[in-house]
Amino acid sequence: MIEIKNVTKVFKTKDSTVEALSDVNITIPDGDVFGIIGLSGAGKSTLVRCINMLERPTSGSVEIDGTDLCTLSQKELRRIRSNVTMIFQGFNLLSQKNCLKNVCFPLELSGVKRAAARKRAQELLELVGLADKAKSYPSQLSGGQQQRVAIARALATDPKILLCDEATSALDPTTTNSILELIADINKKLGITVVVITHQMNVVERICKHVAIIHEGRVAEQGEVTQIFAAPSSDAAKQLVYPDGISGITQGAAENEHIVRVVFNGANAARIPLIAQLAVQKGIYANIAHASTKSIGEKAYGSMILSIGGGKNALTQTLDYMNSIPDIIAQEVNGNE
Amino acid sequence: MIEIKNVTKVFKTKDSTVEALSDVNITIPDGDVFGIIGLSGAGKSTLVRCINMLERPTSGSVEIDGTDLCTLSQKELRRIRSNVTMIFQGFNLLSQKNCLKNVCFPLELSGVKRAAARKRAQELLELVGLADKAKSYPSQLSGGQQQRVAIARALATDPKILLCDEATSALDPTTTNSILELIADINKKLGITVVVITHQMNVVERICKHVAIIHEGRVAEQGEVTQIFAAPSSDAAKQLVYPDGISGITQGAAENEHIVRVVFNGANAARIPLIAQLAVQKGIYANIAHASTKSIGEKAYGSMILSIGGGKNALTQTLDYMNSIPDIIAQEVNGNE
Amino acid sequence: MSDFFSSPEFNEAWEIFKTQFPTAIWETVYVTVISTFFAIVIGLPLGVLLVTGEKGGIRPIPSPLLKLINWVINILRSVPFLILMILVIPLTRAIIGTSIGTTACIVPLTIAAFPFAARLAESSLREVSPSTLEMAQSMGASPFKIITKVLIPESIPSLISNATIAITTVLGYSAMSGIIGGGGLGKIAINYGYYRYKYLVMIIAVILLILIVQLFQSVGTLLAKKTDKRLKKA
Amino acid sequence: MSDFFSSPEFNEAWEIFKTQFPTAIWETVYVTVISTFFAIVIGLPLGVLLVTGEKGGIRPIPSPLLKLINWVINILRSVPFLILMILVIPLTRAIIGTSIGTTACIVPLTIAAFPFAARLAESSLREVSPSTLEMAQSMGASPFKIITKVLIPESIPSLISNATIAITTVLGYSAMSGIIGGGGLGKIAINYGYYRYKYLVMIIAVILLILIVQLFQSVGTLLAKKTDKRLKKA
Amino acid sequence: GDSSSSGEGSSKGNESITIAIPNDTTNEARALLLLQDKGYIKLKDGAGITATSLDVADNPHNIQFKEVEAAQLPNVLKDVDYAIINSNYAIDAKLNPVKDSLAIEGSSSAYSNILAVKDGRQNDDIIKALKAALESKDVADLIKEKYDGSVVSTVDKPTDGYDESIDYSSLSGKSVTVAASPTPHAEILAKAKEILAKKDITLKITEFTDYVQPNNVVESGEIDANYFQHQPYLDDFNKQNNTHIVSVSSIHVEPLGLYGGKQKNLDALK
Ligand SMILES: Nc1ncnc2c1ncn2[C@@H]1O[C@H](COP(=O)(O)OP(=O)(O)OP(=O)(O)O)[C@@H](O)[C@H]1O
Ligand SMILES: Nc1ncnc2c1ncn2[C@@H]1O[C@H](COP(=O)(O)OP(=O)(O)OP(=O)(O)O)[C@@H](O)[C@H]1O
Ligand SMILES: [Mg+2]
Ligand SMILES: [Mg+2]
Repeated sequence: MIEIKNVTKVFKTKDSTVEALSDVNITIPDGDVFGIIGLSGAGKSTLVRCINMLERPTSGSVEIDGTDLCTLSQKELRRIRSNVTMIFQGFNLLSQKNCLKNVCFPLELSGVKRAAARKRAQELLELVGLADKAKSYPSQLSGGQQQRVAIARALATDPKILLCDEATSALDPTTTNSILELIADINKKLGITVVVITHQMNVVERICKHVAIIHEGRVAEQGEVTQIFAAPSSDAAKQLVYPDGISGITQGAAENEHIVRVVFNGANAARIPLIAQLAVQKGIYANIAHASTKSIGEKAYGSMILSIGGGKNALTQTLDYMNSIPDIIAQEVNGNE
Repeated sequence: MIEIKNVTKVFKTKDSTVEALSDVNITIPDGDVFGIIGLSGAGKSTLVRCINMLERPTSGSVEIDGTDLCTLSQKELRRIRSNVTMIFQGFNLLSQKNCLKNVCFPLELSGVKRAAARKRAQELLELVGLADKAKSYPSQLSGGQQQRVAIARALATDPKILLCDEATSALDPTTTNSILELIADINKKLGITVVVITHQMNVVERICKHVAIIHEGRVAEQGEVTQIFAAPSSDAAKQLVYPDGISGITQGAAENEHIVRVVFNGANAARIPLIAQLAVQKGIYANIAHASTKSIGEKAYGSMILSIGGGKNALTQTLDYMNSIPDIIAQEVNGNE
Repeated sequence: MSDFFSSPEFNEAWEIFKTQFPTAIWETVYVTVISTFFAIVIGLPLGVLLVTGEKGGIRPIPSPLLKLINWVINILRSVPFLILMILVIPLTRAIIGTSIGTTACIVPLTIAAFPFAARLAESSLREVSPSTLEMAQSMGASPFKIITKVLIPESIPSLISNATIAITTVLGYSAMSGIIGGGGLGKIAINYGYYRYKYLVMIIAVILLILIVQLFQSVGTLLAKKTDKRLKKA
Repeated sequence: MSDFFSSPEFNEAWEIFKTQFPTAIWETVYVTVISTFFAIVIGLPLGVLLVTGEKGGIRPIPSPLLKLINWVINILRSVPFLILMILVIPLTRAIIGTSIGTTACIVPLTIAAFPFAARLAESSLREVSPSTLEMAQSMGASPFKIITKVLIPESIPSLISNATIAITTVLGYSAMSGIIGGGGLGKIAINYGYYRYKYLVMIIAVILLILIVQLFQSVGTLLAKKTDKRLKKA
Repeated sequence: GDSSSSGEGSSKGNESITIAIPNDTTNEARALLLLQDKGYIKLKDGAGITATSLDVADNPHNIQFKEVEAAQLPNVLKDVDYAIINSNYAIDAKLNPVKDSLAIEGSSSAYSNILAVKDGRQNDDIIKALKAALESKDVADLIKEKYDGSVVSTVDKPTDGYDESIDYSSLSGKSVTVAASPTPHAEILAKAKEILAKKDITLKITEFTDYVQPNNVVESGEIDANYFQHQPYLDDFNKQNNTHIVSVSSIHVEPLGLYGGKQKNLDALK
């Protein structure tokens, strides 16, 4: 369990002080996949860097399994760190080592024999689709390839905690998906705790159980992903979930129109024509104002914003109908949000 | 106009040769916003780096307004380059200069007076939301902030051609949107040509007019964004547009079920409950298998994949109905895609 | 102790200290600083040429010219300083008007130090990331602008710490100035310590040299750190 | 010309060349290489300490200790080589068994060169990006592992080119070895060439020195380039 | 460095004896000549004041010569059987040339250190004034007191410091520059400086730690005179370098002595 308690981090520069984190409290249970989202410069990287003490909090404490990291000696800290790996926003590959050796690096640190390390590294490179680049140096790789080497490296030692700082930012959707599957897989099989910073909301929807929204160094909101994505209450969360703003939709809304957010959280709804049934069975015409959904197998993921005519009555019927299906959450969105 | 003709680029390393580009032909008209997408390692960066000769093609030619860049002297090349700016995948900020000076850099190069350069740089920093970071050094910025400085720098000199290599990869959706708006704005006002490499399909949908899909160093497909996104014909394009694969949807499809892709390209459809009307008016139950749409003002953008029961007849009706609305394109998706 | 302070050794050292050291300190600092200055003025551009001029560099120069520069640097680095000092006498005479004395040392010191400075500069400049240079190239910056606005500014911390190494080395060489009738602390240390076994005088001279080096080094290290903006400072 | 080749100067030079140069070349190379080797063996760890030991470094050491190292380096860098040669005579005697001769030069040369090597190493090591070091730290690497697996490997090209600078400088110093009865090309150039006006001998010795420096430099530059994996090679 | 002798050097049965000798032209030759005088070696015919260890023709004691810088000889004495050391260095190193040396050069004036000028300037008034000052009794006394036998004045009839044949008033305010070795030459000149100062003549002393440049700068006219060498060295220099420097006066001699290092007496050379 990772407990971040009252953490504040202040950067002092010559002519200014930046409070990158103010009084942050977050608890991440073991085996969780925890998302951290927020605007650029919100303090996400700083927060995650506090988890492995790359950044020492100005005040507050960070505890892993009850041990306060701030109080540890360098040696004890190293022991803990060897179980916490990080995928850096800037990759941070060793420029003078080829891909294989980059992936071998943490293995060698943890005392794995050379031959075994190479074997494992080669496997990992295959997993991230770079088997043929084993002998290439970072300068000879594309941006996404470098990122995948960094991912392979972070996974090499089967860490207990994996910190991902924009681990898939340089990857195309297909590769992103395969990497996310890989991470989800490891999370399930080995029960490792994963902390994910990302700007891609679909990454959060896809693999995170919990999410915290950081805004100007503070936690604006945290909780289960489905809940927060279905009903973001803070302005910060709304901004992230609806970057185009929901006001456009609500403003044009007629008197008796209501806006409803429907969240599919792996609902077995992939084969049910919800909107069509709503229209035919209840006579309610739902217009899709915004949608980001996908079906994986029989399950549906993502969310939609519907605008529904027909006043209060239609609204209630819609909400009842939607909420009756398991793993679907439907809620009205306040007009002046 | 940028004409890339039969460009091939081979990287030779000690123990392998990588053909990063093979016989690429692309024409980018003046004032266009041209997207380049493809899997990680496909050759996108290499291609864009050929446009400003950071990478010399092994064979083939790159022409800007009829001038073959490969044949130019260093001096002539410099003259052209001063009108072509690039936002690098790795930002490439000057580590010893603060943000303001980083943005001033290209201005000073093009001979703008110090005071004027500073003024312009400060304006640009404000545009990208970093007015308060003018005096900070790159090492004191978050990843996204660094990227925004790089963007401001690229826009500083009002270039004729702007090359963006994953220019918004490190940005949250809100910031991404404001940057995209900025770029779209400049494109419209000043008529500059923009070439955009991105992994975010919604970026392509949002600002690109044309798109080329690069796959293993070759152009798999190119054309108008709406066309290609509506009906990707190459495997590479399909993979990008439907990263989760469309097979999941089509496989489970019943005998008389058809899969239809609907693309909204700024259609005035934001307030029309299409699916509901289809159900009520035509008795066709469309199930949304995949959706990524948004309404901006009255206009709808994005695409949906619908599965429609009721056999051939229902399919034809659906296509007719959808295609009758301007700026909506609907097409059947082949089952074994 | 009181014995020591009234001993003839002490009196003699004190006498030398009073009469010779003020000039010697001044001569040492002045010769070292000026020679290093000229060495950098000549060596830095050469270092730049070595880096930018090579195949695939920012501004490739003809390979024979590059080879020539390399050879000249190597040749000057190979000639023992003593011999160099003598060989450049005609040049010294032409520039300074005389071949003897403290000021005359500036010429051989500069000639001995600039190839060294060039190599140090080369080593610093090579550390600038190729992608940063690429960025500047992509903006149509001329080689000159790339050098003055990117290559040198980006390697300033490393250049400063290498300049510190250079000035200390020049200081060491300047001790040999006695050969052509020059002065300075090094000469005093050698003349009294080496030739006359007056170790007290030598030790004082050496201590002063140490203080000067310490000063140069502290200023250099401080400047190098101050100018380095790459480091995260919490 | 045929005149020249049968002139007594030429005969004499040829005689010296035949009898003395083979040994002298060998002595020069051997003293230079061994001294540089020891200088690096001592200097590199010190350079590492200077970088890793400072406040905020990978493994901070007590500030007085760091200051002490800095002082020792500065002190040794301040003492003119001529004087250093004499001061270390007791040490030389203890290590080599004698204070005179070619082998005996290794001690003062090493002592003069290791502080120089330390500064050069420091300058190279500082160029390793802090975020790379952070990465290693985040993986729980011990300071020792960071040094051996990251800090040094990542700066290998720069270390090699600085080692080349060091070996050339040592070669220059070794010319003074004649003072304590050492041999080598430098001694021949100075003692036979300069002090006995046999300029032909001096020129031959200097040319051989140039060739040796050229060799060291070429090998160094080549190695530095070969080992540098940061450069994009098309 | 370890120039072993030629000649009988092949007799390996003999324990070799190491002798450190100065490595500069004249002192090396003087050392070898001293050994020849004592009958320990024989030099090749014609090897004179420029002899080096390579010129040893006959070496019955299988002597290994270690050529070391003259000033360093006292320091390396412990490492060799014997060393041949200039008296001025010996005395500075707390060796007494009279008591401690096992053999010493006679105070033969062949190696007397001279005041030298460029040919043609011998009769310049200012040079004459300088010469008179150096040949003064004050200087001779200084040498006697200060160097205690390691440096010996070779001036026959010390003057009062001034030359009656010249008009000192015309020299008033002028200066003369002399290149000198630091010790003892520059120290001796310091006394002359005092003497000349009384006539308002400035003596500028430029110290050189080198044996070639002082002649070069006199030849080039940058400096008026020098005082660091003896006649045989000057003759050789003139011959080798085509220079025209002449002696105007011989001032002092520094005899070379043979000192015991590992050996305490001359038995090893018997
Ligand atoms: N200098 C080089 N030496 C060898 N191979 C190279 C070099 N630069 C690029 N490559 C290879 O060329 C291919 C194309 O690289 P490129 O950077 O163009 O990919 P990309 O499409 O931009 O990928 P990404 O989306 O991951 O940035 C990759 O396989 C890469 O490994
Ligand atoms: N070393 C530093 N010195 C000064 N300010 C800093 C430093 N590091 C970070 N900051 C500031 O702290 C704030 C938070 O930075 P952080 O890197 O945590 O942001 P982030 O949420 O990761 O942003 P992004 O999504 O852009 O990566 C930013 O405003 C940044 O400018
Ligand atoms: Mg960040
Ligand atoms: Mg790329």
